[in-house]
Amino acid sequence: MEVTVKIFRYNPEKDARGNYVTYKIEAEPTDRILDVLEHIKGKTDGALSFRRSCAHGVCGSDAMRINGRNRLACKVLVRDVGANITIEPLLGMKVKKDLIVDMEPFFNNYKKMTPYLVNNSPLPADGRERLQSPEQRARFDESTKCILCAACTTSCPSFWANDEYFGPAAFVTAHRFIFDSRDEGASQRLMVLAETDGTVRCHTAYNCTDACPREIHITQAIGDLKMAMVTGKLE
Amino acid sequence: MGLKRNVPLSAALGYKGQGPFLAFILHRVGGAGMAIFITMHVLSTFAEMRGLAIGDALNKVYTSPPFQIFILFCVLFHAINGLRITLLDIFHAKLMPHYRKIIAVEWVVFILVFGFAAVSVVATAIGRM
Amino acid sequence: MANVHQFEVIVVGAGGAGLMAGLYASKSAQTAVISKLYPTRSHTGAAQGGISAALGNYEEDKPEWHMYDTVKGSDYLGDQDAIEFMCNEAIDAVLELEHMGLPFDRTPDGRISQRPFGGHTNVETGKPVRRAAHAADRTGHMILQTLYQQCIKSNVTFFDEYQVVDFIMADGKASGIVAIELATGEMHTFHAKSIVFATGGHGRIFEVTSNAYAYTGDGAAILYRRGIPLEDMEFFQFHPTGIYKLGILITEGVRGEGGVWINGKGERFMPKYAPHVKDLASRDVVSRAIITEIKEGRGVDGKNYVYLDIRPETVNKFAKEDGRTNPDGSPYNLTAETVLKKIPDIIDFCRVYLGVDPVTQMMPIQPTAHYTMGGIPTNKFGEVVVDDKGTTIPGLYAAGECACVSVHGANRLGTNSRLDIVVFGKHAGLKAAEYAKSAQWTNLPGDADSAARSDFEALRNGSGKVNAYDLSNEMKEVMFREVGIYRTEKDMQSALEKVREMQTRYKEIRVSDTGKIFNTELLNAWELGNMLAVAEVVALSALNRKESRGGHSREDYPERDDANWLKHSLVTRKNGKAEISYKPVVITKYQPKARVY
Amino acid sequence: MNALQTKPRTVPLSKRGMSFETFMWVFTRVTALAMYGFILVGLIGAIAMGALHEMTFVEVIRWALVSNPGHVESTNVQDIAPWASAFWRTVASGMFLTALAHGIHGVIVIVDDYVASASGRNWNRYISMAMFFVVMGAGLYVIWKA
Ligand SMILES: Cc1cc2nc3c(=O)[nH]c(=O)nc-3n(C[C@H](O)[C@H](O)[C@H](O)COP(=O)(O)OP(=O)(O)OC[C@H]3O[C@@H](n4cnc5c(N)ncnc54)[C@H](O)[C@@H]3O)c2cc1C
Ligand code: HEM
Ligand code: SF4
Ligand code: F3S
Ligand code: FES
Repeated sequence: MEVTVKIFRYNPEKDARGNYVTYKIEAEPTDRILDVLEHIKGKTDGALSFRRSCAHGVCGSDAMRINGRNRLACKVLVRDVGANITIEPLLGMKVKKDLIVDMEPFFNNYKKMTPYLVNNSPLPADGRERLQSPEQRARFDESTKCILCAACTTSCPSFWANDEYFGPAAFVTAHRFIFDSRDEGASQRLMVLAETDGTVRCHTAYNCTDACPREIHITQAIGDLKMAMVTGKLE
Repeated sequence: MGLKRNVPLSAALGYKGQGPFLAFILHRVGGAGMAIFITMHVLSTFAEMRGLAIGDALNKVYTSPPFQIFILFCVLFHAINGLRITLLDIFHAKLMPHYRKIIAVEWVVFILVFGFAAVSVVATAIGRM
Repeated sequence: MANVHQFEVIVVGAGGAGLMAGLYASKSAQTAVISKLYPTRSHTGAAQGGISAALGNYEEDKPEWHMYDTVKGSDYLGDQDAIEFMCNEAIDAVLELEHMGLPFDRTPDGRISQRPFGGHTNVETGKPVRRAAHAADRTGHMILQTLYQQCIKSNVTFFDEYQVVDFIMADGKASGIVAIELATGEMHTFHAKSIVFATGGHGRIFEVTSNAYAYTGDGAAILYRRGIPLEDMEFFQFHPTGIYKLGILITEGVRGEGGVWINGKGERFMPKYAPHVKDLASRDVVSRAIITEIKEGRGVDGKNYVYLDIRPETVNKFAKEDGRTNPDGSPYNLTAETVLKKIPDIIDFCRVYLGVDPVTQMMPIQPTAHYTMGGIPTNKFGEVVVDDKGTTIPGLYAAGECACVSVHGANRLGTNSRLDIVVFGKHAGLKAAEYAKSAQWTNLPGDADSAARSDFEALRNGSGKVNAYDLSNEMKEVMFREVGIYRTEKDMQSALEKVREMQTRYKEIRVSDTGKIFNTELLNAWELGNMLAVAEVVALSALNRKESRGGHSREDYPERDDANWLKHSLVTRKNGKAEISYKPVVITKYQPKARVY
Repeated sequence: MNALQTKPRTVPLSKRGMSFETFMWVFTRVTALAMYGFILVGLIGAIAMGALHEMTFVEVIRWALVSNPGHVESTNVQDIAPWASAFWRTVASGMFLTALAHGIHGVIVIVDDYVASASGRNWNRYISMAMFFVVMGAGLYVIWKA
């Protein structure tokens, strides 16, 4: 089928601002949007730039706005969006070139969450694993799925308003550790989450949950965090 | 180098969020609308009671049907949606997985109440004419 | 020469191997990790199944069994000293990951959960053993995240989105690397005492592949051009379970949970090929079985794919037939919930890309290019070894999929590469730091980046008669068809000639993007050069090896030939030409015997 | 097995992130429920006082929201006295103060969303607090003197 693809283009070395370029190409309904982009780059316009790596939705490289929503280009098929496709960079990040945005602030927010297991107690005497029941493990399973693609954070109206906001992806990371029964750093993370740019800036708009390619129930995870801050219970 | 990160309002409103995103926008419009209205309303009534004439002009605006419908929308949507938010926050573990259904219910309730109110405003307005 | 940096240890690549090396090297030496992708985008994150270690959390298991299975799996081409080392380190490696916070799935009594995986057995009974420690079907993702988190904790210095394009030697020692900063297009030179390559594999030289776009063999090609040999490049693993056409991997864990192979006639065909372990046979065996079924007309609808069936009713039916039991002895019984819980990501892939729900439908499957067994030759400390006498290049290390230790020999067992990257990444990092602490600084040549500069100039100034995208697709197609699962003299000869001819055409490429900032077209074109270099070595090594062994299956030489070919091949570039030499296989405990499952 | 039975994990109050923001988050929800309480009282009272015969739906809503005698002046209510009792003025004041605190804080939240600088956020608080007291004064005057 013939598809019309409208892509946001911005070349920092030439343009003062971005513009849209429309391409018409042949594509299979089962092609990924990423295949479409590769095709355009390979055949029509080599300068078109975007990030990608795994091509099947597990590395988090290619989050972008596809027909007005944040999606991974490698996880949306042409048949999911139809013959008119608009592709734009993520909102609320500096555009470096075409579909490539500046991810630094995003990773900085991630790093604010103490994103590693905190446990200063001695290891089990036999040197074996710290025990954890399947139920305790299940408690934070969802939030371990995050691939740091930034689809959620850049769909959040609070993040659009100001990028000091830690953003849902950072909260998912915090959730991953706070509810891990082996972790002892909950309190230090909760204190950070309680800052002005923390969880209070989440107004349950659910754009994040809707955008997450890993289907993490982000808003619910944020709810867990808010409740933990109020009640202190980490169950 | 790079483009600024600013998200213009048009781009923000153009984001294809789902029901909850719309609810968030309307909740904010409603809350801010009410806050402004209450402030104005209180101050103008106060001014009127203290013998200043500015209150009168404003009162005309308040009683005009379009404004009434607008402010009723703000109040009712904000109140009903606010209840939804509060309940979901408190019982989030149980309710959040069903957020789509809950919002659907919320719209039904809202349309009923607001419809009633709007009809009432219009009927009064016609009655006065 | 602007942009010169100095670090005692430079790690190239931030996948599992690179992060492990960086983490350990940084404990004692000043270290930087350079990666062309953000670390969390590395291909390690795609791995699904698990990481093997004889923890014995469900049933008895021993490192010796693990070693035996690995040796056997490698079709006796693996170096047994390295394999023994790895299998002994395995338990501590996995426990260390757990201590770092890796969220493994758990047994009811709170220990790390394990599942069976192709080729891993209880050597005494010959039955599959639960050896793969797993975290749902995203173990690789968890390893990558956990190691990255630990690097953040230890304040490791990262240069993200810097693509390494050249390796510098001085006085026969590693001296530095040249890298391009993607965001600016600037060339940077890094002066170092130790350099660890951990750039991953080159599976993108094949058309149907489970590998990431980034898998273009950069590390191997860079060193190869600088005269370092590549070992055992003919051995490339084709994974039996790729999603039809796309190549996306369905984890072997599906088979671990009891998934069954079904051909176009609706028959279970694996018992014919592997009467004991049946559907759980090792990868090369299953890949060949599938191709045989397809060739003999039993593919689905006459097409080149078969089904993998994880529907509980099928699984339970055959589990009953096979007398499969749970660890406590009760009959094995799979439920839809277990499927959903154990392989959520796979179910998601099938739904997104195929519109198929594995709980109620069979999955269309085709073998896909998957894993690079060969690579930069190293010993078990990650030191790069350039000949058959154990000569190393001071300061040069390699680990992970780009390296060939060789623990995988002719065929890698599932879950062993996770182990490989963790164990050898760690030791390469330790060795690199140790060496850096004792060694003197080399004199970095003043024009270190000139070669890289002229390479890139050439790509900008070619005649433009050839389109890089088309050339790349052509190479992939040729390699998959002619140097794929089943190989013949004629095909490989033809492939080799075509690849060489493509290397000439490659010089005609002209990159249309003239900018510097994120010029991905330029870098992709450069990567194509690497892939063509590696493809030539793969085709040449494969053509040269006149036997069938592990991942290398020749129709014209269907038997393994230990008399003539129990040796590693090395391809070295001398005066612009590829030359083959050999080195012996280290055999300690297990003498080669026929490999039956 | 014993090591598995971990103690319930609870973070003490001072260490769980009970900041001003968190507190106000709770406050917003508590006031939201409280306002429903006031509305309910207003509604029941209005019905008891015969609103169904004397007021339109919108007029009932207006009264329920803030049960200020001024809010029934333009209706068909015959006898304004019961509606203007001290009880109702107290209810109205309660509702008014709750709504005002909730609303002014809501405005602070909205502005904080967009203004990230420390000084901007401080100004936001000063101005909002000033507004709070001015409107509070005027509002109480209106409720009690009307
Ligand atoms: C789909 C899939 C499933 C798998 N499942 C399993 C499994 O279940 N069990 C198992 O044991 N193994 C599995 N494997 C294999 C295993 O994942 C890989 O072999 C292993 O992750 C390789 O790790 P690595 O650290 O060597 O490389 P990678 O993780 O790929 O890292 C390579 C790094 O090098 C960097 N790099 C590359 N080139 C350059 C350059 N020129 N300059 C700078 N940086 C560069 C990249 O940015 C990246 O950070 C699987 C592989 C795939 C593809
Ligand atoms: C029954 C009545 C009300 C209920 C149930 C209610 C509920 C809520 C809730 C739950 C919030 C928090 C939203 C969030 O955190 O995302 C909120 C915010 C807010 N409320 Fe109310 N509210 C009510 C009345 C009012 C009134 C009378 C005003 C005005 C004076 C008001 C002004 C605001 C404002 C300005 C916000 C901030 C909006 C935002 O952050 O987008 N509310 N309300
Ligand atoms: S939570 Fe989901 S959307 Fe957000 S970064 Fe992680 S994977 Fe992406
Ligand atoms: S979109 Fe933003 S407002 Fe909250 S629910 Fe998600 S973080
Ligand atoms: S390319 Fe990896 S997520 Fe899309």
